[in-house]
Amino acid sequence: MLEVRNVSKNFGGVQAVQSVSFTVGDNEIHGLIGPNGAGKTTMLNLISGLLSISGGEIELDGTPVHGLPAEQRARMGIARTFQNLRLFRNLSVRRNIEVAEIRMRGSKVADPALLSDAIDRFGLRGVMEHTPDSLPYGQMRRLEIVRALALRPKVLMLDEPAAGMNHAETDQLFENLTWLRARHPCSIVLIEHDLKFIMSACEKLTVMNMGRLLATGEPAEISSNEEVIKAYLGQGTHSNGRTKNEKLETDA
Amino acid sequence: MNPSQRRGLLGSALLSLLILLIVGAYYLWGEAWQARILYATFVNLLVVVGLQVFMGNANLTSFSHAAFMGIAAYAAAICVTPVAMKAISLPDAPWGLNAFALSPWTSALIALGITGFLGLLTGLFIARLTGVGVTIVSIAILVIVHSIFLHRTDIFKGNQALFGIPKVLDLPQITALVILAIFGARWFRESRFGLQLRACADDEIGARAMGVNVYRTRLVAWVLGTMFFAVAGIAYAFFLGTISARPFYFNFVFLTVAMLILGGLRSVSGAVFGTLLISIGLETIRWLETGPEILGIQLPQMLGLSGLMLGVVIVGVMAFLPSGLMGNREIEDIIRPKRQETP
Amino acid sequence: MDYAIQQILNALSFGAEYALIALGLAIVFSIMGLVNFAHGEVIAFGGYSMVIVGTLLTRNPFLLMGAVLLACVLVSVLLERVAFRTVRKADLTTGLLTAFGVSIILQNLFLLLGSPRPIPATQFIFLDRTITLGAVQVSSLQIYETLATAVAIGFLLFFLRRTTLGLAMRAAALDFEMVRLCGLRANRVIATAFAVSGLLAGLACIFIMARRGSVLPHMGFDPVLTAFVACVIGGFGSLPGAVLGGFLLGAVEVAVLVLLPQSYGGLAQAVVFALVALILVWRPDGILSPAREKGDKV
Amino acid sequence: QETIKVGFPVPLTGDFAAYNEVEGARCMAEMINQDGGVDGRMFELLVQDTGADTQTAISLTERYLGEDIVALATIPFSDTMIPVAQIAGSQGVSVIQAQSTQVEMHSGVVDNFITNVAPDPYTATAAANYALEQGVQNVAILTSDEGGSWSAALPEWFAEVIVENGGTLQTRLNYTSGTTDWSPQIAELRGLDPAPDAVFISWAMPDIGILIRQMRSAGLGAWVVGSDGFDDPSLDALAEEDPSLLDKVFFGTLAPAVPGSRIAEFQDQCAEMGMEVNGLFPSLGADTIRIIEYGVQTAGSTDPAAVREAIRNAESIPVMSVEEITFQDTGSYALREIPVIGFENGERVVLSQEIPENVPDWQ
Amino acid sequence: MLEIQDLKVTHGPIEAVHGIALTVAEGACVTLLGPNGAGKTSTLSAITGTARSTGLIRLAGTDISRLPVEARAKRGIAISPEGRRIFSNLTVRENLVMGAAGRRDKSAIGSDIRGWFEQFPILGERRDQPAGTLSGGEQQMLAIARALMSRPRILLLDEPSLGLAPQITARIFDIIGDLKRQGITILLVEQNATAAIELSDYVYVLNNGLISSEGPAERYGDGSALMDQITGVHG
Ligand SMILES: Nc1ncnc2c1ncn2[C@@H]1O[C@H](COP(=O)(O)OP(=O)(O)OP(=O)(O)O)[C@@H](O)[C@H]1O
Ligand SMILES: Nc1ncnc2c1ncn2[C@@H]1O[C@H](COP(=O)(O)OP(=O)(O)OP(=O)(O)O)[C@@H](O)[C@H]1O
Ligand SMILES: [Mg+2]
Ligand SMILES: [Mg+2]
Repeated sequence: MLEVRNVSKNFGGVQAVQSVSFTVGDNEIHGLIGPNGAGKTTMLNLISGLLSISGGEIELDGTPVHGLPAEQRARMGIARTFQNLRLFRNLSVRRNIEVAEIRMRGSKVADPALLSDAIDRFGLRGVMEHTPDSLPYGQMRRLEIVRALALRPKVLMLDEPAAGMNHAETDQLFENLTWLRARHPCSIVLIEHDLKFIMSACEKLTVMNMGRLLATGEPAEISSNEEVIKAYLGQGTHSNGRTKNEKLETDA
Repeated sequence: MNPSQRRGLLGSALLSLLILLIVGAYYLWGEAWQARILYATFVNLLVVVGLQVFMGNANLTSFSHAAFMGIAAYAAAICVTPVAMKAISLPDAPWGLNAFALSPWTSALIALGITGFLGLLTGLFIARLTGVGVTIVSIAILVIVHSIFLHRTDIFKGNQALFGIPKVLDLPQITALVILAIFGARWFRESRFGLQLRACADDEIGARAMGVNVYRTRLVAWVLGTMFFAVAGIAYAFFLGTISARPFYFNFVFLTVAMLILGGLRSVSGAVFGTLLISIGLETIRWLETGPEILGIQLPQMLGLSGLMLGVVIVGVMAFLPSGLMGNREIEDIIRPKRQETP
Repeated sequence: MDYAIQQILNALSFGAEYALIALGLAIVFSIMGLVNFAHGEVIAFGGYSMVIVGTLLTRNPFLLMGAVLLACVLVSVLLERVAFRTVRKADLTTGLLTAFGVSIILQNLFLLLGSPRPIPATQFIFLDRTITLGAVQVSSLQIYETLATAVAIGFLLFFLRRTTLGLAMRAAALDFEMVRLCGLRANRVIATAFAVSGLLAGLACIFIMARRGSVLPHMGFDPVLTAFVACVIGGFGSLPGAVLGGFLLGAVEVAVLVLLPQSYGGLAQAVVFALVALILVWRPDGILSPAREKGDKV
Repeated sequence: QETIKVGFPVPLTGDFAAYNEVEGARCMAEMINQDGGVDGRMFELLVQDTGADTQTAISLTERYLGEDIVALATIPFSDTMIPVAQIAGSQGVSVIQAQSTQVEMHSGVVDNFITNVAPDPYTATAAANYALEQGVQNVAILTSDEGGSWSAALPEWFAEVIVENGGTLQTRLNYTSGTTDWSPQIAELRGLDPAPDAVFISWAMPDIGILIRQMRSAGLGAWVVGSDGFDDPSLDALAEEDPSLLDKVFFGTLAPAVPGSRIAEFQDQCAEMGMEVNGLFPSLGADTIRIIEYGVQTAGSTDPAAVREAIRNAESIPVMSVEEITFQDTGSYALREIPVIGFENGERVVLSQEIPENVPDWQ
Repeated sequence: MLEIQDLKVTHGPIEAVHGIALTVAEGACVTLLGPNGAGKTSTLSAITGTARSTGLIRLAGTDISRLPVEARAKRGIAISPEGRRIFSNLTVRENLVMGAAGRRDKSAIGSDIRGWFEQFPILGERRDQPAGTLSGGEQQMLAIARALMSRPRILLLDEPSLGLAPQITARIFDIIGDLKRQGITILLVEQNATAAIELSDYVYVLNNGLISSEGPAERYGDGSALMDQITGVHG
């Protein structure tokens, strides 16, 4: 269980995150949504330890982690992917995954077959000896997820995993996540702008806006929350039908 | 042992075979004076392979190896030189440095220990830095150590000779050391530290998020690298019998770095090939420079060609083969390419 | 007291020279992330052109100065064209090593075509006259040099912050192709940067020649090494940083020379470099910029 | 007919190429060969560039040893000369160096070493003696660790002689190579009370040119005294600017290379033969050839040991740079007259020439 | 306006586009759809000149396929590229100025920048911050604004809605509509087929480097029929 309490972060004058609290339950898929620049990625950076918090607390299963360096948090089971891909360019796909797995070598790896299954499931088997640069974008994104999985995470945080994917691919990602949860139970924090995906995948949502917590709750509550609609979902006042569509999908 | 480590062993064995072939060729056909050239090449090889450990895996440029080599060479030399000799070569040495002499083994161990300790000490700083910072601090180390060699003439004799070091090592021993070094560097490259370090080199933040302790990984590589330089320094002193501060400075740094990048700094095989190629190339050019007669044609004297060629090699390689001859590949990747698993 | 003022003035003048060279390094670094070790050889090239022009064409010092500046600009642009353009996209290490290679090539060319001995070229020495102000003596050269540095930094800051070409230079450092996509001849942008850096090298060359009155193949190496250090202390790529670093180093160097007991004089350089190393460990991005938290941002 | 082979594994390139003794050696060998050689034996020089690298010098040495050389010469730095001499010694071959003044070559570490010149303390003493004659009392010395004992100890020997004769050593100042701005040191010198009569520095161009100029323009009129490092044609360039800059400059050196001297004459002859020999250091290579010529002639063979024996036992050996030298008392270095050279209207003149008797104890 | 024939695009040894023909009429909005790795980005790169290509590329009647990148930009091609590629060390404002670097009418640049700050107020707030510290979506807005700062004749948009919140996505599509009305020719690459088709006049579907289908936008309805075509999921 991951608990974020009153966490703040400012960069010089910019208040990127202001006293945000939410809890990600065991085995829960928790969506983190909000307009651009709301502070979602920053929140992920704070949890994973790439940024230090300006105030507040972060606990993993009751242990405070906000003082620990990023690598130690990763070893404790906080894994993530990146909005701008951060793969190891000169290492093959196999070794990209190995870097994360190495940490686990000393301890007895629970479920040694997990990775092999994930590699098959995420369609990486055929490109194990390739370097990431030569892969299509979608495959790189999948590699990021499998790599994070090699840490056997307790909390897996995905930053816009479906960006740049078409519907079919997004659907497949959804299936893969479902498979993943069955295969390796863990909490998942999911940042996405694809509302259909978010609404169908997540059990709980936290909405941020301008660094503040706007709402947190079940998808159904959230999608009818006036403030959220105003700040994020939009009210369908735009000239093309796009937003109406989106609404529709949201309700579905 | 995982598959890459198995391939690492294979690759090291192939490289060692190459080294043994060269040494064998010398014993069969070589002339006595070529043993010197071979020995010097192998000393350089030790250094370049050591450079690969840090520079290659971390993709950071460091220039301090000549300093560590010098430290080890002096430490070993001061320990091993007989007291009678030191009375002449180091008459003013403080702390009773000229009043004792140790066996070559003990001296080498002490030299390794001192260099390793200084490696650790500097590593604590270096490992915190990235990019040009590492280069600058490494240059600082080089300059500081050189200044001390020059300044404490009572211990190091500065630019004058510290002589009388017994000749302990010869071609067979250094061949063994080189082979050991190749296995060592290759083992490191394929070890968890090597892999993590290469990951850091590609993306430090990504690596941290994957649980890699960047600081510790760099530190391990740095200290390990200094041990290679230390061995090279000891081998240098134990063969030449005379050392001074002069060879442990920028010229040597340029030469060895050129060797590394010609071969390709990401690969141990590259380090080996680069060293061999540049050594052979320099010998050839040195011969050409003096204006020899080839097929009845008298060539003109072209002094300075070797220095020029060194520069041209560096620039040319960087421009046309930015990752060197070998790039990311090791020798076994060429001889036995990896089989692509079918999906 | 006079003695102290005298030494402070000396420190300023040391600093001005480093700052001038450091600016030349910083501008190339800020534009294409290249640590241009060959900058020193550009300076030396200026010196050799001065010898050639001075013996063949004219001994008029002002025409000669023009020739030196022109030579430095040309060779700097030429180096970009033949050596650095190919490694433009490469990482820091590659660029740094290429520059080293270029520096070695040029030094050896000077050796081969020139001489390992100093070749006299004394036309600029008239710049170096001692001016006595009370009990304090200043060299006119020190004044010129400090002024030149001040003007150069002012001009460069204006140029980089306020002109499109300047902006484009900084942008090209980050994404060369994108600059072209914006409709700018990026090659020309970078060539301009090298020209500016060459101009700065030419200026430094004039001052160095005024002081030493002779050229040597490796005359540029030491000053550039020091300037390089200055750049890093100030935060590589930052122009004000380069200037600040230069002056700081000048001060440290004179202070060490003056304050260290003479029996430790041989360690002066060691002390300077040790200080540098400590500064870097304290502020890895230079004294002007406290370490910035980036998170996953670039 | 057998030839007299001499090996030269020397730096022809790099920072130390200015020592190039091969120039003088080639020219002298050519002269002797044209005169029919040494009893019909011709000189043959084996030359290859080392780029000042010790390892290379050593491997070339081994190579030349395989070609029956009589003697060899290499860069005048002990870190190269000692191992080269040790290896050459194992085959009985001598190292005969034209320019080496470093003292530790004479500490007994090798016994097959001969140098054509006298060690550093001699130059220091000759310079000090002349300074004393000029009434110099208070001296300051500038030292650096970078040139070994030449730049660190030589000034001390100079001061020792001065102090022994009632003078004072006012201060020691430090510098590093490549100094282009001597202002901090000059500020220190200006702070001395009384102002120094002479400043000694054992260093080379271009740095000393700058020092002299800056001292003068700062109003420091003290003598600037130096050693063989001053013996470089590029120092004369200062005279082009202003001959008076060199008025109070002198230095002790290895051999007199002034207009009208034997060396200048030799250089002219070489130029006529189309062989350029520039400066003192390259010219001294000719002495090496003359020494070997003498040895071969006297020994009547090219056996290296016999040749060395002959050289060491000679009462007087005629060489190019001076009329005669001898190794009889010293074994490894030449006792020869040390010239002190100064300037008159920018022209080099020999101020004194003697074999100094009051050399400080250096062994 | 833009006419492409027999275009082949290569990345080193890999050929990503195997010979396609494509036309964008003056003032039209044309959408290029296709699964990941189909070659959409490669096609755009060939048009801007940043990828190696063979074949004919004609802009307003003249063949530009031999021209260097910057010359094409000067002729009125602007792109909001894949991966955004904002100048991370330059401030937001400076990024916009760079967008207008090729423009001759320097006077209007200031007001254009102000215009964009009104369109995207968050950018206005961050105007003096290094663009690299912007959030993903903010960077995307900046990339689009920068492309438009050059006042292009033809605008290439590579997945402009990537990483944008629904509201902003809607705004972007609004803007595209506006631009079209202003007469700017647009070539759009999008994953969001529905929205793209609604905006555009003509649609090309790219699959494995070849055009598998094309036609007027109306023919594709709301794009759901296309979904079956665009399935090329790797793995
Ligand atoms: N290192 C930094 N320095 C300064 N400001 C920053 C930094 N990182 C983020 N910010 C600012 O903080 C705000 C939040 O950024 P963040 O990346 O968390 O947004 P986000 O919610 O992930 O948005 P998006 O959905 O667009 O990715 C942004 O406005 C950004 O400009
Ligand atoms: N720089 C490159 N080097 C090697 N291959 C490349 C490169 N860029 C693209 N490719 C390959 O070319 C093919 C087409 O890529 P392209 O980027 O054009 O696809 P796309 O349609 O834009 O896909 P996406 O929807 O993921 O952006 C892919 O198979 C990709 O792997
Ligand atoms: Mg984000
Ligand atoms: Mg694409």
